[in-house]
Amino acid sequence: MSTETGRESQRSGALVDLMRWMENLSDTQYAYLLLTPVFLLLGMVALYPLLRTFELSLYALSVDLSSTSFVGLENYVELFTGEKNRYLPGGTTFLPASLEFTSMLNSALVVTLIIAVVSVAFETIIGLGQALILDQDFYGRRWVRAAIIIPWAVPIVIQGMIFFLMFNNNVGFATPPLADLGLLAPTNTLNDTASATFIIIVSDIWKTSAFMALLILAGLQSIDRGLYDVAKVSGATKWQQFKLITFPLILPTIGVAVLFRSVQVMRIYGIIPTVSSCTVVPSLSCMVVATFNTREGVSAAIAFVTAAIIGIVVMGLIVWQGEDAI
Amino acid sequence: ADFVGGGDGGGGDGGTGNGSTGDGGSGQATTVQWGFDPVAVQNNGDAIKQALHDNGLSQDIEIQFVPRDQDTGKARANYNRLLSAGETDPDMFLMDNGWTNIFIQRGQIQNLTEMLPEEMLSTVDNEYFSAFTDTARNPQNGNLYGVPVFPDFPTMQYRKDLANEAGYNPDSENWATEPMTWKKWSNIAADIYDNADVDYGFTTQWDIYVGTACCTFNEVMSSWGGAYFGGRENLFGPVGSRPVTVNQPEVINSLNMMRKFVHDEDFGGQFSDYGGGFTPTNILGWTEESSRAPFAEGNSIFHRNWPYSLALCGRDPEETEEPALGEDLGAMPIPYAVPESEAAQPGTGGTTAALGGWHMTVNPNSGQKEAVQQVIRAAMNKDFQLKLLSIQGWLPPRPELFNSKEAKNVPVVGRYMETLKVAGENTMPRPVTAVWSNQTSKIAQQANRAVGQEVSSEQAMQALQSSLESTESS
Amino acid sequence: MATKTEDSDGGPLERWTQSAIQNPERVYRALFYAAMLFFLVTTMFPFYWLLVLAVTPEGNLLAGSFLPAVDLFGVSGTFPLPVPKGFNPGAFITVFEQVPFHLYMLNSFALAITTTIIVLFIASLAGYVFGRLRFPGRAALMLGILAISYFPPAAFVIPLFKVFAGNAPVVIPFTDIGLFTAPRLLNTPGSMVLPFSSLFMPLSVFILTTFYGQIPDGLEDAARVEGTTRLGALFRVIMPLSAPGVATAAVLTFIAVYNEYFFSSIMATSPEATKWSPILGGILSYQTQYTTQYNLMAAASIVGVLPVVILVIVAQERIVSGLTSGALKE
Amino acid sequence: MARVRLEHVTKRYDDQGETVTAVDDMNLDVAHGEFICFVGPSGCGKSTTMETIAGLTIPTEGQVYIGDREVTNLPPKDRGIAMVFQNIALFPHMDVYDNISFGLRLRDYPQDEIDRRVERAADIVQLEGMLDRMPDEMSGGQRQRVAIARAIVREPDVFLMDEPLANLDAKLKVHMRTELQRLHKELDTTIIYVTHDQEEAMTLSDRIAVLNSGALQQIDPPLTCYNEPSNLFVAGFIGSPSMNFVSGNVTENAIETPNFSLAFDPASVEGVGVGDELTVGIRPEDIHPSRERDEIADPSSPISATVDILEPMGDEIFTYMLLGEGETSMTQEQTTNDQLLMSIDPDADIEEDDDIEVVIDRRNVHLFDTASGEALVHKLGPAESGGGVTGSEAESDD
Amino acid sequence: MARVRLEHVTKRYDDQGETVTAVDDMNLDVAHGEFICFVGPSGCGKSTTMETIAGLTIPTEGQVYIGDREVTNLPPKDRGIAMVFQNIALFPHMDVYDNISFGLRLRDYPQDEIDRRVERAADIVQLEGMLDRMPDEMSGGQRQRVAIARAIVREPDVFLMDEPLANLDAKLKVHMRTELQRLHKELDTTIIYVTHDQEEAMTLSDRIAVLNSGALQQIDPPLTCYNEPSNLFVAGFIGSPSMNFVSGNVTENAIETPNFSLAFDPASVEGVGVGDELTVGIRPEDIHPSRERDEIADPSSPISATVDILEPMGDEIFTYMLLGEGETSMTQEQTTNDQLLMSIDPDADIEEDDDIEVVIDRRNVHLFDTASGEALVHKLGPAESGGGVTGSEAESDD
Ligand SMILES: Nc1ncnc2c1ncn2[C@@H]1O[C@H](COP(=O)(O)OP(=O)(O)OP(=O)(O)O)[C@@H](O)[C@H]1O
Ligand SMILES: Nc1ncnc2c1ncn2[C@@H]1O[C@H](COP(=O)(O)OP(=O)(O)OP(=O)(O)O)[C@@H](O)[C@H]1O
Ligand SMILES: [Mg+2]
Ligand SMILES: [Mg+2]
Repeated sequence: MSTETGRESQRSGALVDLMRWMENLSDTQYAYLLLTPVFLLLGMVALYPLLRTFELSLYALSVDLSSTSFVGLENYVELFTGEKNRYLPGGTTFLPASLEFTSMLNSALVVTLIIAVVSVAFETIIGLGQALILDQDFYGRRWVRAAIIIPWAVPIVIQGMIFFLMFNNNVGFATPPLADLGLLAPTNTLNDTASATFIIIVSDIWKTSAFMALLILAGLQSIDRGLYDVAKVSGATKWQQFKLITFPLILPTIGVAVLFRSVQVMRIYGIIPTVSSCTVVPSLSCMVVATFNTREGVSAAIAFVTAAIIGIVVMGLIVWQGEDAI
Repeated sequence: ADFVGGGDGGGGDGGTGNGSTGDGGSGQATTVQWGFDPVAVQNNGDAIKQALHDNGLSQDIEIQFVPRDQDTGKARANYNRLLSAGETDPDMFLMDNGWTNIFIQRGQIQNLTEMLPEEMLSTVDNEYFSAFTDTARNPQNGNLYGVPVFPDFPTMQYRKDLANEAGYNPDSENWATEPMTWKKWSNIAADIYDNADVDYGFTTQWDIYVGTACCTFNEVMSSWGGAYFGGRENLFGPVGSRPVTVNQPEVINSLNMMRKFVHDEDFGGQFSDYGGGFTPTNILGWTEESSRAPFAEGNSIFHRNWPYSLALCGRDPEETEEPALGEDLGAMPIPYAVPESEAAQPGTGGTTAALGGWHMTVNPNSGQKEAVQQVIRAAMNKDFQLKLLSIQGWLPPRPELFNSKEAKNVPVVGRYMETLKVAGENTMPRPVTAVWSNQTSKIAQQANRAVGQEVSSEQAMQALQSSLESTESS
Repeated sequence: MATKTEDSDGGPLERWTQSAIQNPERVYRALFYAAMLFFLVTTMFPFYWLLVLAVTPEGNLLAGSFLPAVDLFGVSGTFPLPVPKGFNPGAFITVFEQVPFHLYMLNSFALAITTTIIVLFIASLAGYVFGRLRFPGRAALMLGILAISYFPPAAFVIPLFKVFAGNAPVVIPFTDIGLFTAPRLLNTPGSMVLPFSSLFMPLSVFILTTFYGQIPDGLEDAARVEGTTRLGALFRVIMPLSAPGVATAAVLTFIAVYNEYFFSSIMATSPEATKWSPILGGILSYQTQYTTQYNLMAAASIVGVLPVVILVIVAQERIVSGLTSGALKE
Repeated sequence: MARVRLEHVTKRYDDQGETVTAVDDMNLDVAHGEFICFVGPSGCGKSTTMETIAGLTIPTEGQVYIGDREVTNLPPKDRGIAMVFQNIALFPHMDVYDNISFGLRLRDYPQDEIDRRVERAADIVQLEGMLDRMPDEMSGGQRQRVAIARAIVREPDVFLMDEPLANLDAKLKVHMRTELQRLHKELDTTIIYVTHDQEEAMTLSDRIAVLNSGALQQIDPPLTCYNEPSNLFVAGFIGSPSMNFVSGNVTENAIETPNFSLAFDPASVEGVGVGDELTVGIRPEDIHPSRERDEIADPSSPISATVDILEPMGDEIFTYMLLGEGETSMTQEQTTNDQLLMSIDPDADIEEDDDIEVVIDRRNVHLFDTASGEALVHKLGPAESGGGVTGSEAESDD
Repeated sequence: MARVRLEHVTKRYDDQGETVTAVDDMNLDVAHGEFICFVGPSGCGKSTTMETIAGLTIPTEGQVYIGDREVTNLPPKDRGIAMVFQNIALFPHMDVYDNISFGLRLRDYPQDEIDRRVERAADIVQLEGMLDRMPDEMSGGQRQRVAIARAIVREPDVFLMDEPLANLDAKLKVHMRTELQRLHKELDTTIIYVTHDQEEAMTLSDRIAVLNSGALQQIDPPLTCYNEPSNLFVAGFIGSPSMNFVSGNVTENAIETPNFSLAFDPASVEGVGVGDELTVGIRPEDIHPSRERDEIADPSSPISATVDILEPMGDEIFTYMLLGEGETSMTQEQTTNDQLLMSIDPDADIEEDDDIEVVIDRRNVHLFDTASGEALVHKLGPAESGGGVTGSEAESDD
């Protein structure tokens, strides 16, 4: 009897039994055991409401708002046939009415996708650049790091206020120079879909590049520095070290960051009404909120369709990034 | 239900543990919770409570104001959620006339015709601004669901000093109570604008937001004899069977007139005898505050806004750090294009002030309707209404009070009671129905696009016509 | 002489170029500082603008340009940088006078810390499972968790509100069969922390999965032989070694909750600090029906952001560089 | 008590469709208190076997017993083992003290007990004064010593050590070896030890287990493995430099190899007949210059050879010799039929390219069945009739 | 061309206030094409020196030259070196092929050239057929071989190898050794090599550099280091088992140690006077049982001893003997004045506890200044007058 075994048995019996029982589970059983808290929480606070909301999406409100009736998938069907467009703000349509530029910009789906693609692309590049800089050792790094992260800490309403006032036509100073460059409409800027979308994208990039930077930085810091020694001796230039060591090793982190940014940005909402309005920049989430108080069924249907569209985009990303992205 | 002592204990179901239910007999204080304007609560909450007690509310009944969200849309969503979750608190609400109707349609609030005694109901019927009260009725059967607390209607505000400099005499010409035509007004505006060193001749709100649909566009259109749904009688429905009348000459003319003001367009001579070009394109992005700021600074001649703007801009510049005009501020009813008699749509024409304001409504789940009724009774007291005018600047819901000495003695706003009374008598409520919230953004967007010269007024109204028709159909 | 002239002819730029060619490190360094400066300016400028707004007196906010006209030696133009119109640092005090802003901040802090702890704990378990175990259904479950974040938050809110109101029983979806009545959670932290935890969970699960998956098996093996359970190895070895990832997940979650408003504005039935309304509820209360006190909102958000910045600076102490260096002899 | 048994343990890995069998039907019985060394070529499954015993790998088939318990599915922490990992696996976020005391702290030992034990372990591995270093501030050997200290501080029933001394210098290795032996005695533990260092295996172990391709080849005391290897693999693997192998044919009274023959009576060994192909194995130290033949009890007849390469090692010289017309080859890697490697004293005066005569110590000649690799004989009987010049017939000793 | 020079190289680390001097004023000149082995105790600065040469560490002081260039501040990639790292450090996200071809791909070699070289390198390290494995699917030895292949595939001017064979079994080690030698010849490169395996150092290197505490102790051909160690440290470090050290006092005609004396003429060595304290060093293989004294050219007088422990190693037996009344000690770790370790043939018939007589080969007796550790003499002159029983006077050879 070694001292060790002696000590083991002194511990309280039930706990030891529990621990032993846990340790003896197979990988699969163990996995499901550890996942129980997640699924309990998600089941209670996410799955249940989603099912209820889905239930809601199968009902339609009568014209006078006083009663609801079961309509099956009609809300979904009508969303795609365009009949629900009347409940959307302004001239917004769900799908583009035609392939013309203006009707594309009236489509919630198209606008959302444009914002998503442009924002995520720029955020990834900028975030990567910021992370690479923060990964260096230099004097005052912690301050630069804090500075780069600040935008992420600004609440969306304030972010909206900052950019709204920057382009506001009373006091804003940013419109004229950018209008001179042809990037923005010189008047009624914030009610011009293209201009407002541009501004919203810029503000989104400003705020969320930090998200990318933070995540990628963490990825960078988890790389075994010894590998760089090998690479250096093998003759890798800085660029090659980045391309062959750093990049592949942070790729999983970038993958997670891009995935989540895509998901987040496809649900973009808060910044839109503060800078412009959902009528001008119709995002999918805007449509959910716009119909939320009056047409719950439609709102629920749009929410589910939004989720499905995001799901498709995510599947696309995963396939594109390769299987082990998951 | 009591929130003060018991934290969240008990809450909705029964609440026997709290001992605060029942009707406040045996000396036990009853607390009535009232969802209320947050700024008013913050600035004058205690004074308002005191005023209620001074006006006959029993000391056994304690008022607790529950500040709502600042944003009226969020407040509405919040009340919607509370009511559909069967919450018993708050017992009563302050509801925007812009959406009270929706709660009525959904049957979410207490029918006061069934709850209040006849004597109170008839007071409302007889003494209140009827157009305003109508926004708290069920249009189908006329039942009352809310008692007006204060109405809100805009005026055309202006720099009296600049008018005087340009050789006009507002006082003697009776601008304050005598509505003028848009033609006359625009020529005056253009004239003063040419003579004054200001950037803007006229500031108003024409952003893509609910205010354009409910109010600024609605006023201009009505003053041209136009209407969204074929005149006043169709304002509150019936949805689906009323006509949509935006693609009509009078509506298009009203938009063209705005374009004249902004861009100095002539439309083949139709507006050649109007003044124009004195209004900035900025109005396309302006809401109340952004349009008021230049005016308050003295950088604009005319400004369309609500009474709060009178209260702020009319302050003595010596006594406030913020920009103000003091006695230089004048007010007049909103100009018009066609008199009521010539209006194409029934009930329109003449000077028109959009109608805003708030009602008090009752939570049907409330367990203490007796006490609620007492609160309403106290709040309907004229003295209370005058008190609100003086401490909070809220206009009384009774026209008669506009003439009262007390009203006229209220600082700043008191000076403009005459004008406000004219406005109050010529209000145009927004057409609040079940589909109104789907319509506002469509209206605002097209109005904005037309005045922004993105499309012609005809095109804009044609587009609006068809999208409104689709929202009207079931 | 000739060489000398050539030298001076070249000027500093040419000389710098010359030395740069000989010593590319200097070019890297220069590029590096240029890039850093660029990022600093672009990220800090809007924040500077926020500061300008905060100290500008309220009445001046919406009138007149923030770009002052300058008249220098006869050349007139506008100064290209916005500067405050007037100076009123009092806004930073007013924010506390007008509403109990500190209470809103405390609420946000409490909510954010609680949520972060819950999320880190539960997501760590999931991250361990997904990152280090192979089992059937793994990919599907991960996608399932991810799918939660596809939904606009509005999709959760109504049913949750009804449940947390505790007035009516929770029913089985698609039926009217009531199960039980949940305790009333409205206006308590519970009604906010629960949804926050589940909505911000997926991100943390994914981050931690990635980081935990990268810790070499050898270290977990060593810990287990030393006497930890598998869970013990997670919390004693894998988690500390993933410190950069864990800290990042924590910071992201904390900030997200700290600034969250959608759920909290609903679960707090009115925007009062006593009903656990968070910091944004406080900031938004500077808006009134018609007026918006942008200066107070700006000041309040600066005040609100500062703790987060401090947190980040403190947290990065924990983000120690290259922790796995030399972990294994491979 | 801490007897360790493996029964039919097999471990397979799936490597992109292909199956790699790391351990193949291993049966092993280690007595309590025994010191067993695993040796075998790289990749033969030593580490995998250790991991199976430790519980880090669940065998695909078979059972593991420690003491009286079956532990096949028991978690590592409940097996009463401590392990030194081949890849060292220090916790990079802990300093040396924390690394060493990790297991003790987990078990809530009192602080002074922990301090005492850590100090002692640090002392044994000569790391005093480095207790507050972080792993990445240490040299390779220092890290390895921390790993050893982390294991010994625990005083478990069974030690598993996977090449624990690989990064240490000769001197320290000798020191550590002694300390391990002392620990083994003191703690009365079972030790299973992987090493590729023959000297280590020889000096430390009670028995050596020779593995190849996941299968156990021989498990015997060190000298038995050295002197009586059970097959060609073990014979070639144990001993450095390696045994010389020459293929030969059995004739009536001798084994004929291409370049020499050894007197042999086929009848003396069961299963060997005239005409069989055998492999003759002779260790380098069993070949001697002819002038030493008197000192050898049973020398073979002299064989002439040419010295190809001399490799002085300090205390001995490896002499590569070519037989017949063999090609020059500068390696000792794979002796062919034409090459012999002889190990001689450093003061023998032999030069490269010398033509010399050597004799073989017949008492240490091994014969293997070429086809199966099985060992047939570890010692030739006294030569009755010599092929070529016959040496004096000595009596067989032992 | 690829001469490597270190001039006054010093490297210090700051470890929480304390300064660790890893390399201390190192001067080294490695000729083009030379094969140098660094040996020394764990933590003595071998790896750090290698890193300085590779450019991974910038020395605190001093200069590094490769070829004719000063490279002290040059990045590693411009130094024309390849390195095998002690910690192996394979890229975890690349398979074996990609790991090995890494350096070639960086230099844009044509694909078929890369394939050819990778194949060849994989062949050398015996990893054919594993090219598509990932590092975490391989055994310790296999990983190390990948690391070696990654370096040799590059064919650089200078190879730096930090314990490249530490995890390989004896057989593979021998194979790798031969391959390295072949490469060294073929590529005509300079190789700097760290090992703790004496056999490796002996067989591979042109010169051995012995380091201790960051300072160079001796740099000489292997046999010189073995036979003529420049100081006590080198003498004790080189050779396994280690040299016996016995302290002694110089008398008029002998060195008196506590248990025996050796005839010695103090006048024959400069700087040694009667009464001086010296340390006598004798390697285990230079002690012989008395019966072999005839074979020794210049034996000492016999010394009686008791056999304490026999440690059979297969090809030799380590015999621990006690002199005088020495205490039993079962280690060879630190021989005291009362202990001697002798290495004998495995067939010598000596048993534990036997009382025996041994003689010392005077030609290989080393004397060191006890105080400074400096070597004085590596061979005693012919004994003119014996202390005790004197052996026959032989002439000194060479
Ligand atoms: N980053 C560091 N900080 C502090 N001390 C260090 C650091 N790196 C190495 N050292 C110390 O420097 C000394 C030399 O280390 P080095 O790695 O060169 O030894 P080595 O000769 O290679 O040893 P080994 O044979 O054990 O690998 C050691 O004592 C080590 O502890
Ligand atoms: N995860 C894995 N996937 C596929 N094959 C594996 C894996 N792990 C080990 N192997 C293979 O199993 C065999 C046995 O490996 P093991 O580590 O037990 O060897 P070893 O005897 O310890 O060798 P070494 O002396 O080189 O450390 C090797 O051929 C190895 O390539
Ligand atoms: Mg191994
Ligand atoms: Mg080293």
